Amino acid sequence: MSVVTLTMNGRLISARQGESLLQAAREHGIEIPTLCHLDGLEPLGGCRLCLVEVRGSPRPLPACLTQASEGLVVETDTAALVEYRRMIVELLLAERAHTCSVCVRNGRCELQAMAARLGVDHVRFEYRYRLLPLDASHERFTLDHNRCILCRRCVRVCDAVEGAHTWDVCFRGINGRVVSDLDRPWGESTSCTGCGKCVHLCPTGALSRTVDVGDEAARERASLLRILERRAGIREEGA
Amino acid sequence: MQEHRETAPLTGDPKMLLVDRAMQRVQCRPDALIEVLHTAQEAFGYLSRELLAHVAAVLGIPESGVYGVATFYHFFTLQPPSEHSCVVCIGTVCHVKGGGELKDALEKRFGVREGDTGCDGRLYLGTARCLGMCSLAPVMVLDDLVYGRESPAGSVEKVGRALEVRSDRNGAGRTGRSGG
Amino acid sequence: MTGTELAVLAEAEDRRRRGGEQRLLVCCGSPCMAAGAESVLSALRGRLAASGMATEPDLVGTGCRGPCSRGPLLTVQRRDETDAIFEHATPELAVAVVDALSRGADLPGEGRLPERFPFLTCQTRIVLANCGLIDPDEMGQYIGAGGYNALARVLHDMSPEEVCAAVSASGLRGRGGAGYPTGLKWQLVRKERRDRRFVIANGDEGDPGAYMDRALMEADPHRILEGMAIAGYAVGAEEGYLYVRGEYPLAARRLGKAIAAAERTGILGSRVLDSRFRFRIFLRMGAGAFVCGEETALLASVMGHRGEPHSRPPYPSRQGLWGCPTLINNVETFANIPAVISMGAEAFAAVGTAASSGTKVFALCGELVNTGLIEVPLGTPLRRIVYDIGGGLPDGREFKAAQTGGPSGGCIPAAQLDVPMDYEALQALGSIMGSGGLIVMGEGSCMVDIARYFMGFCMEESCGKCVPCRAGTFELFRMLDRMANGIARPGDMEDLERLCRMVRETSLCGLGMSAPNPVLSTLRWFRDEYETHLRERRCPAGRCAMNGEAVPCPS
Amino acid sequence: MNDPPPRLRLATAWLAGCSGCHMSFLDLGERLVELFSEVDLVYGPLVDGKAYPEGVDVALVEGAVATEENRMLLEHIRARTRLLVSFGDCAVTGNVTALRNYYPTEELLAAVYPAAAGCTPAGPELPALLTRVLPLHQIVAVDAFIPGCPPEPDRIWAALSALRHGETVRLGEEQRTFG
Repeated sequence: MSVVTLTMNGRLISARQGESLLQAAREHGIEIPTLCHLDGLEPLGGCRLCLVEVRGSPRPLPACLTQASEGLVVETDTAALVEYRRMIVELLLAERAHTCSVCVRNGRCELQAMAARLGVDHVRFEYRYRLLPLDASHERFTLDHNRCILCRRCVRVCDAVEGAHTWDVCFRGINGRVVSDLDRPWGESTSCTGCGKCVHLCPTGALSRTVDVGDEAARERASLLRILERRAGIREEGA
Repeated sequence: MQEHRETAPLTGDPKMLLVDRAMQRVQCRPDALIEVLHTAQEAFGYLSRELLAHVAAVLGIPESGVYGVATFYHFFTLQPPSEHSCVVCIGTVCHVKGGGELKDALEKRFGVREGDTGCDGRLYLGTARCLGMCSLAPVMVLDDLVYGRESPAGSVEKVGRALEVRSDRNGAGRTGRSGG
Repeated sequence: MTGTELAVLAEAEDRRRRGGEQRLLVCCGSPCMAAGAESVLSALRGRLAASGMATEPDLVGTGCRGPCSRGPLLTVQRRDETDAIFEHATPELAVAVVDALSRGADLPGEGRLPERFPFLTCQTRIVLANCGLIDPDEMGQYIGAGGYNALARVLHDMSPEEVCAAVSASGLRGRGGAGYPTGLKWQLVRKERRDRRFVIANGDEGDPGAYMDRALMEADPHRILEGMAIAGYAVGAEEGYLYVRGEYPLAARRLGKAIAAAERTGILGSRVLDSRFRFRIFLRMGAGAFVCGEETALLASVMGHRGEPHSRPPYPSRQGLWGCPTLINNVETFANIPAVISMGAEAFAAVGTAASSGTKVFALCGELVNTGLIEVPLGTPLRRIVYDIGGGLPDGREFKAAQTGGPSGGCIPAAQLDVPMDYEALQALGSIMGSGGLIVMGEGSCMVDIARYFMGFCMEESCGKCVPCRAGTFELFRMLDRMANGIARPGDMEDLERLCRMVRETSLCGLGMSAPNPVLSTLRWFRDEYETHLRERRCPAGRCAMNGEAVPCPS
Repeated sequence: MNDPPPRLRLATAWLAGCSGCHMSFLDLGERLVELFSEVDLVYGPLVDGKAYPEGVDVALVEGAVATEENRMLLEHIRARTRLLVSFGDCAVTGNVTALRNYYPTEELLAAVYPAAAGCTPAGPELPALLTRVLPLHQIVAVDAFIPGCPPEPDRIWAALSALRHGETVRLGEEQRTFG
């Protein structure tokens, strides 16, 4: 496998040909924020938090979808990028009802942590205040659309890893939401295997276990992440 | 079993033949989903869950994928068409000339929200961004007939009159949609 | 069909046309149809049948003739005489015309467009050469007008490389809006090492107030097919997809007929014009999604998915339909191709300006005396379009701004009326050429209202895949809505500009990237109008209601 | 000898919230002794005093703005205070208090109070509800934010320490989470 050298934040770093800037950065201890990406899932480029500046490109590029190549000059934390990321997280917080104090994921939520990390201590936009349904029809899991950021991790893991494709996105734009089957209640889905992969990967409180099973859930999640890691390896070799 | 039950009521429907034929014509290729949905909606007037389930099964597409496509495009509707349909234009010119007031008056009088069906499902009230009839602003299209330079009171009266008559959709001599 | 047969057919058609003394053309473009062209056509047909003329004139239902605000249009062509064009034609007029022709009398004088009507005479028609002059459903008429000659020439006399080179040399640029050099795009697809390649014609025109592509597809469908076939030959593709906007059923019907006719006669199919080139075209209907005009979203839609774009690179020229190299051009771009070949690259490049060669079709709308479809050389000054062709604003009203590029474009103020309409000049003014919508506005138009209108459009059309476009356009719309309702907060101007920059820089596809353009461009030229809305709670143009509640009610 | 520096005038206020932020403030414990060795608490639910005084240096305002009275008090505070701090999630985001924004006010009143007519509290002595509950910064300019439901004492201490020394409040990553 050929190795390329590029410059990131003024540092010369090496990366494998074909790997993403996001991975290359991570391997060198440079954390680029993201809410939609997970190694092992098809990159989406939807949350736009991982945008980086690449010399020669007229606009920032998503690190999850940009391949490392020889001689790239990349900046991951310019003032402009920091401000864009802040605004993106603020837009997400204003879009749906992310009231952390009454959320099942309070304290373990990726959106909450991202807001703190990016210095979002208040939201400059008006909150939208639109109540969305909550689907508690599944015997073990709950889907609360009010907490969803449409990162589509659930859609991707269900399709590519579990092979069930229970989830997809319906409608569009600001009205988009995830949907199971033909918008049947989740509990009545004919395609769902009940594997819970979507729940493990949900960054927020949108998908949750109705009953907390503590250690068991942690073990399951760790094992799923190992599967994804192997998948990422296979994808990369294939690239 | 479940899927069988859902598709069963449709298999005897002659309209379903049109859809099945459309799917055969494209050798059940999943990439022809949008064409198939066009045919299905033309045949049935709307896309019911049963219809979508059947299309998903035949084309081999996950149901959520079919639902995602059917709801993405404006042309497809998942609701049965109501007896009367009233579309108020809110394009730039109509907006300025009071299209919004027409809509508000109709919403208030008939207890139906824009984009929804009311009056026991007999009236659909919609808006359009521009019907291309700006010289007639504000424009209302009631059951495919265009009414230009409409007032809130006039629109309420016309819709009210339409609702009084329990029209037989097929029997009514309807003129073609003008403009648009 | 061989090239020779094509020539024979063309000659026969030409002879037939010459043989007839007169032709009667009724414009059957969508606006004229809405205005009653159908009844004019049937009145003509009935009267002609009853008249018993020795040589009955050719009666042709054509595509768009151009001056749509004057429709329905009836054109009388007589040998050795200039065309007589009747505006707002009626069945009564049709009867009078036929009677005059059968008696050899003078045509009615009433209701005729002036003989040298600047709206028509100030144009340079290359793409629209046949529009309004032939029956789009009759392939023979297209061939009679020289159609498919370019394809025949390309197949028999030119190598694919030579075709690409000719398109490059012509300086033709994409007519969909961005103005990417067409020849370069073709070469990119050509040099990909893959067996299977595709050609897609983008007919998903969606800007409100723009209908160039519809008119073209309705009026001269074969020209687009010819352009696609030439492109297929040049880039090495055997399959083409023609994606038509769902709102254009008439265009789709005519294109479908055209494809069938071309396949029947061997102009398309496994041996195109008896050569070894194989090319088929498939029609795909959109279903109402503006974002599908974006090329990667278009790809998704052609493959039957939600019309969601994906990040570029990889560009479609490398990974398009089913992962194969794919050439995507606008239908107007394809319609230019036969002209590039038949005029020759050099002659084509001589039209327009050095950097923007050829012509551009515009849908001229708004507050003008004459509105409709026009084609002018690129680089034509806006003033000439507004005042010479459009006849200026009615009732001597003042020109305030021209909007180009629809929801992705911007407004050009009166001070810039002399701007040459080419890609770079418009971009320098903060607008874009776009697909060709050109809306002229007078003093009564409010720029905040216009910005809000287009932002609302983008918000409704955003696919929702990326956050900046999904939530950003929604937030921008709310800010503009507050301004228009007189309840904006003091910081809203700064927030508006900051968010505009963010959405422009971070969105995934062209829709989001360009959604802030109408705001930024109106802010640039009409900042004082925003200030007045904000600080004085007043709309200078008197359009905005300014009646919002201080604390918006939850809906 | 120089005059001792003037003592910092601190106020706290309680709008629409549960008073949990004030409880958390009291949980500063012994640090309160240190605080009040150089700071005067001039207004708030923790001290006696009816009117909000002039010339306040720092005000910690808990709770969202839900009523006309909340709004008037907030504007009153803003006009008399140098540094206004949104204190806790309700003040910063609207939080639980703002959950009513998802429903029409009348429906909520009818659901919460007995459904029988006349039982919904009303009268001139009751402050009118705003149609929407809003965070402070959507009504007045806010100088610093202390998120948290409630903010832990350490956060409050970090913020107060900065304010006491005339510095900008910069909470660390762990100290600025919502919830």
